[in-house]
Amino acid sequence: MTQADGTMKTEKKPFKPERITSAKTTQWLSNNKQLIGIFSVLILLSVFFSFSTSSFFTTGNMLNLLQQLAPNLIVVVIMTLVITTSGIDLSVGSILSLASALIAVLLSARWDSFFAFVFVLIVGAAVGLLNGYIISYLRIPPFIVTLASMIYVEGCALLITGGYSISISGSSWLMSLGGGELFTIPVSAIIAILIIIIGWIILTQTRFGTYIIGIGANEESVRRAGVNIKKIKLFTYMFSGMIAAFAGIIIATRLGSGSSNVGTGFEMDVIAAVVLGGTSLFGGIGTMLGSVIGVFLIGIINNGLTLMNVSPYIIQIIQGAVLLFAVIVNTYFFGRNKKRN
Amino acid sequence: MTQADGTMKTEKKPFKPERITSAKTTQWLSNNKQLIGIFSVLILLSVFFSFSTSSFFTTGNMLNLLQQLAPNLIVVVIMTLVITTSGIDLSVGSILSLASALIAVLLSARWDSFFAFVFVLIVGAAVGLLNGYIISYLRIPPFIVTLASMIYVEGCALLITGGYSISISGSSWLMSLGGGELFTIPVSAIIAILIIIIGWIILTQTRFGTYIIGIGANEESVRRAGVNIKKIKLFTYMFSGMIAAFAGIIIATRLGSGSSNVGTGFEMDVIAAVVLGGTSLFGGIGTMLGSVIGVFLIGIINNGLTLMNVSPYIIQIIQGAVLLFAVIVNTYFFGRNKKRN
Amino acid sequence: GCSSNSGSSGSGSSGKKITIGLVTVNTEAYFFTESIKGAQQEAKSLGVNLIVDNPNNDPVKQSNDIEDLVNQGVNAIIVDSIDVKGVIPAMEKAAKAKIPVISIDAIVNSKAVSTQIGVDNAKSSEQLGEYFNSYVKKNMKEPVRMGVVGALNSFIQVNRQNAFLNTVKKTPGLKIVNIVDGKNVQQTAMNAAQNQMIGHPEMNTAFATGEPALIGLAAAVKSQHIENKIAVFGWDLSKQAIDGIDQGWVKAVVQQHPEQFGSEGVKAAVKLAKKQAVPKTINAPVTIVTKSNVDQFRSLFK
Amino acid sequence: MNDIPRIAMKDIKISFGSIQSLRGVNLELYPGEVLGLVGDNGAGKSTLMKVLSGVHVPDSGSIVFEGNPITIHNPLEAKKLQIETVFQDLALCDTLDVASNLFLGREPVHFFHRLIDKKKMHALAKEELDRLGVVIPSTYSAVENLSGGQRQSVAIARAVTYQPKVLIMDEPTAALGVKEVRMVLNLIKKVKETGVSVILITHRLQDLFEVCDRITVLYEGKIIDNRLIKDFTMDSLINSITGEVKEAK
Amino acid sequence: MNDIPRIAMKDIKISFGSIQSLRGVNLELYPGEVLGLVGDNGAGKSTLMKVLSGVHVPDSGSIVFEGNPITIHNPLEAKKLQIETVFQDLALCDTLDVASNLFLGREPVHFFHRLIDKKKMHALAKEELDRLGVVIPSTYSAVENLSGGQRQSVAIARAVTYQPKVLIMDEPTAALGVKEVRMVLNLIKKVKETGVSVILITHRLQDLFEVCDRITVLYEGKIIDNRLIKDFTMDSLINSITGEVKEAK
Ligand SMILES: Nc1ncnc2c1ncn2[C@@H]1O[C@H](COP(=O)(O)OP(=O)(O)OP(=O)(O)O)[C@@H](O)[C@H]1O
Ligand SMILES: Nc1ncnc2c1ncn2[C@@H]1O[C@H](COP(=O)(O)OP(=O)(O)OP(=O)(O)O)[C@@H](O)[C@H]1O
Ligand SMILES: [Mg+2]
Ligand SMILES: [Mg+2]
Repeated sequence: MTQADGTMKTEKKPFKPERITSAKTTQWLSNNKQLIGIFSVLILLSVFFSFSTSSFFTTGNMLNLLQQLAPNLIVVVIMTLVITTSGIDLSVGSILSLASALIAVLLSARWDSFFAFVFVLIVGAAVGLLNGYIISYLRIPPFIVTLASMIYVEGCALLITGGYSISISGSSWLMSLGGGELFTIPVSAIIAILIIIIGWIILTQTRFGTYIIGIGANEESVRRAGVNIKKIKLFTYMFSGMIAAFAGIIIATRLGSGSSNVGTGFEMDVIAAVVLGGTSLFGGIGTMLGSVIGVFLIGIINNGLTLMNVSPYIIQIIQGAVLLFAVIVNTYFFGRNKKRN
Repeated sequence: MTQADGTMKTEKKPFKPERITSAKTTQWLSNNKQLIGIFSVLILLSVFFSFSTSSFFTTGNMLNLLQQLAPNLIVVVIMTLVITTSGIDLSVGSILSLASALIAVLLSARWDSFFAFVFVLIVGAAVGLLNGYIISYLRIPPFIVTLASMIYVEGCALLITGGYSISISGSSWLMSLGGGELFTIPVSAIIAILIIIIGWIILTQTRFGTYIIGIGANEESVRRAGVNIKKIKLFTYMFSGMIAAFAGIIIATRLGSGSSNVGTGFEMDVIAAVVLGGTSLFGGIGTMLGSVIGVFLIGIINNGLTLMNVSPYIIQIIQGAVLLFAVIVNTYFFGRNKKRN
Repeated sequence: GCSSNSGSSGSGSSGKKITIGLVTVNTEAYFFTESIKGAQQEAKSLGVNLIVDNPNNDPVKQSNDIEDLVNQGVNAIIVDSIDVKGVIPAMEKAAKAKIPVISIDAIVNSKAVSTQIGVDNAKSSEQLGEYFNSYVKKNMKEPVRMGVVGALNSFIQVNRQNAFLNTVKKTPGLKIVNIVDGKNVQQTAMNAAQNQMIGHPEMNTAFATGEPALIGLAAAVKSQHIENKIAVFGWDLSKQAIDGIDQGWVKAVVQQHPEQFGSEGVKAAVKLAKKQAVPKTINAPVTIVTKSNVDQFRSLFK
Repeated sequence: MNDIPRIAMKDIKISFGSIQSLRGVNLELYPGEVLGLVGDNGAGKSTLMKVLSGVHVPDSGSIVFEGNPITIHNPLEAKKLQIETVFQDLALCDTLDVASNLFLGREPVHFFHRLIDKKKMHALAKEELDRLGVVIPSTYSAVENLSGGQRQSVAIARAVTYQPKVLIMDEPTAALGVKEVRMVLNLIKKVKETGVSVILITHRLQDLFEVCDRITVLYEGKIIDNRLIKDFTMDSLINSITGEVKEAK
Repeated sequence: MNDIPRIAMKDIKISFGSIQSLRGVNLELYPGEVLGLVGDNGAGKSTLMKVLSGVHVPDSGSIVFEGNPITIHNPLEAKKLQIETVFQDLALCDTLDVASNLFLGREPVHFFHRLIDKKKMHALAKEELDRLGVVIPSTYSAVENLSGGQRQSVAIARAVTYQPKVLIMDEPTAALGVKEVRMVLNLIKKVKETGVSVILITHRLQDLFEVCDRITVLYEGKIIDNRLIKDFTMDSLINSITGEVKEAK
């Protein structure tokens, strides 16, 4: 117990310098192994489909795919944030349905496009806010809270449509959200890309994102660091509701109709994409890029198999098998933590 | 650094003995606060429905409820185990569909009831085994694995039924699984109760159950204790598949028909019951009794509201709201960890 | 705009075998399965390619499937719409690419549709309603208490439900005890129907809007042992429904001829692809199946 | 000791279910003082400190901060009072990198205060860790991959760099090597000189004699001894901790 | 020291991503010997012990156990060789109760070996903990509610009751009170007498001089010193650990 007062330590150990240098790139690579894995699988599948069917790798089909996947791409961004906090939002599908129904009803009632648009977003945000409040302030598990929301929101959509689909007419700027194009690129796809970039920035470059990851890793630690974790969770779920409503508007304007069941199963598609992309359902690890690739992977499997004219009776079997194959390749060949057995 | 060699310690501190005594009952109560909460909610709702509608609290309705919920009660037992390991099994609904379709097809093909029964269970177990293998040996997240299984198993069900619903006839013992009664009590309910008891014993009284909880709490710790965690997970998912198939047979024999979509949404019902009951989706905490109460809670909400003649257009809204109310009462008023703010 | 090239190149290749796309609703219900079968048989006999897509009840996926077919450059597309309004933009894309669209079953009001082949669900349901009214007049003295098992997530079935209910209103003293949502799943429909029967022991008639609802309703009737006090009406035959007709408690079932949708659809599609004229609407008949004519359907459900 | 205490906790009680962890604790801490808090395992030391840092809200009792009665409802309020804590369980976020953990809750920002200035953050983190003499493979590694001692060093560095008025260290040296322990002790001496009050919880009794002004002994949720360091010898301290000094007091 | 070593590890190498944690380590352990393993934070001590207890599979290198070359693929195989470990992170299951953690993997059973004999398990657990002098509120409490020292005591009790041939203790006394540390040291002496080989990792150097026969010093993933305890003084040990003794060796 004599020795050294610390400040002179770093100089004293010259003989293994590479252990101390901050290996940023290597770190990134090893953190993102999974990302490389799933990206390789995506490329693999794309190449396979390109060879199997000539119509796959055409500009037309690619743009088409972009437009089809735009709502998923938009919602996957916020879902990635939600899941990174170790939460989940099962209500996005219903909110999407409700939004599509509501915008149709409002436009039929001759509301101004802008007000209708804003109102629907507010309704989505309100549902999300309620979710967030119950989850963060009353501390009830997100799964059960958003499941309950999913049920009652779907009920609301059913109530306002009466089970029918309601057509949307008019060709305002609102309609171009779903169906419009800008230099042949679907407007919805452009919006999706913008939202993805914003989401990526939030997750990786802002305090909000850091706290989201931290909450997923160890909520109590973030709380002890003096962060208002309740507010962060509240906002995350609120945004989730709002963005789901936005996606609902896009789908409604694309279909030219609102109905209470357009969002059925949507939440599962999105959650699957997030998990496939490498974000952990247990929180603390989130990758925006992975989620985006996840959406494309699932989308391409559907699109490619359809273009290949696989019989509808076996298409699901192949979809499931390909998905399984994709994750196995991804995790097994580009796997993490090989030290354990 | 002089003092005491430990063995004489307990005697040396007489002045606060109540801190050392093993407070088993208090411990149980504080561990099961949540259970008491959800049970109170169940009673509350039952009382409410009894007063609102005379047909609710009748033997007929209660037996009816038991029979309706039997498949859920059966599957919730294994789902509780799966979720306690911090896993999830999304494929139970599809396996249930497949089993219902398969038993119908086999019986139509004049297979012996017993062999058909066993064969279907084996198919279910095989799907579960594959899930378990990929999850535990290839270490791929259960969510995505069982999601893929859900898709391809549903595809298989579709393929073998060709989309038709296939009627089951004959009045062998097999048919009594779904529709039979023993002293006015539905056979399926008796089976469910047996399985619940077995499940409870496994979870709380056996090594297997302890390891399941341990895996959920800290998989690595259980592994370091020398337990073959892969085998445990493998078996858990295998049983999950098998039991789902069993529930499928019960549903098919009750409906008198097998079809590829009877299990749609079933997995969510079951998972919701488990979570509602107080089992954590993050694993390590599992309560069989809670899950059973969860099934009844969800079932009673549906049953009671229908008996009360709630319009189908708003029934979902009320269902969602009641569910939300139930968890809020449960967690907030019987909440854990009041020390935190 | 982007897909016009591939579309025209597809229809221009007259030397190649004609390819027709069929986008159905799902492959789980008898109705759609039969229509696919009819289409496949017709395609075989006419020597054309048939691509079948299954959007599995998802209207968004259905639109995507249609767009995918447009991209593939098929010669004609047959659609059984899930959302009769939501499907229009995708159909318009097809029309823009000069691909004829044949709408079967559900009626789509759009210029993009070249030919409509269908059953008017509302009209057929009204027919069943009239049958119900006359049945009640003849056979039932006690006040009519009716339970409905529907599928609110299906537009077509909501349509049938409302048309039926509108028609049976004419029966004096009729009261709807309740409408329950079977969600197009047999097991759900059965539980809902059972709850309904327990809640309303006075219920003496029931209406189911589709195949899963009717099968679930039938199972519920059997498990509650009320075969001798209930009269069941509904849509879409099944083995259970035929058994019920034989036992006398199922009174009438609307049966469509879905295989005709398929075969007529393919016929029209091939003609349109060859630029031949096809009538704007082709009607497919329905049959109200009762004890008197059930024998001719028995062979379908063995 | 100075005039008014920086912190005075009065009759703090807290229980978890059937377990009474604190059974009426009074504790005073003066500016520029290093207080050693010792006691057996399970005596309630960590619980008491969690009350002070806002992690637990006590069942009863009051806290006076620089003469003003206050209540600390959550960790943020404690931070606002400049009470910083090195928790026994470290309270790190495993999947975040070293720099993010170090600056959790007060990340340097740029771009209209919207984005984290990552470059600056990592540079500052490296500087801070170097200054404390902590060797860490990289400020970009996730803390879950660090060794036990490295993790503890990160937690210490975090608390210190906040420039606290009150610094609570709950067994900060448990996993540390010889040199690192030295560094922590020197650090305590240094911050004490700037007027910081320090509460040091440790089972390494010899360290207490080196840095503490006063020692408080907790025993089964009660304070049973509280004297200036000069009134203790190693042996009398051990006797006090093990609860055998009651008569001597 | 006896004839053949109980364990001989040869040229063990392991790296995680870009970090080389062990860069060729040779280690021998004889029956009835207490070996002190020391080194700076992050030197690789825990990693080396994880290799020995089957947690990590090394990238290269070999292990000889009582003369037979073996490979340890997983913790179960290590347990079969009667290698027991107190891990630095304790490896407890937070939501399981104390008794279940203590007997994890070898619960006493009854009823045709199907059910856990809970009564017996809790009684045995109480006995075992009492014997070691550990005070725990109840064997029914979940370990997540225990204090740091109580948790560590449970982990120690677990490893010891297995009657190992090799007992690895990775900083077992880090969170322990004075008395408990004493208890652990006495325990080590006791098991040593029965022929158990012990590897003790600790930063409390004075403890080493009390119980160890030999000390091995790890520095940045390599062994840089390995001598009998009598060849060390406190100062020379510190010099060795901090890597300043290379010339003296
Ligand atoms: N959240 C909790 N729930 C239940 N009991 C708790 C909780 N936190 C602490 N305890 C109990 O309170 C008592 C005091 O714990 P505390 O962690 O304060 O001890 P400590 O003095 O810090 O001990 P150590 O030196 O081992 O860290 C222990 O018996 C512990 O089991
Ligand atoms: N799973 C892992 N992934 C990446 N790096 C790791 C991993 N485990 C250990 N390391 C690194 O290996 C080095 C040695 O770690 P180890 O835990 O063996 O140190 P130690 O000697 O036990 O230190 P301490 O005294 O602080 O416990 C450290 O630099 C650590 O960051
Ligand atoms: Mg403590
Ligand atoms: Mg270590």
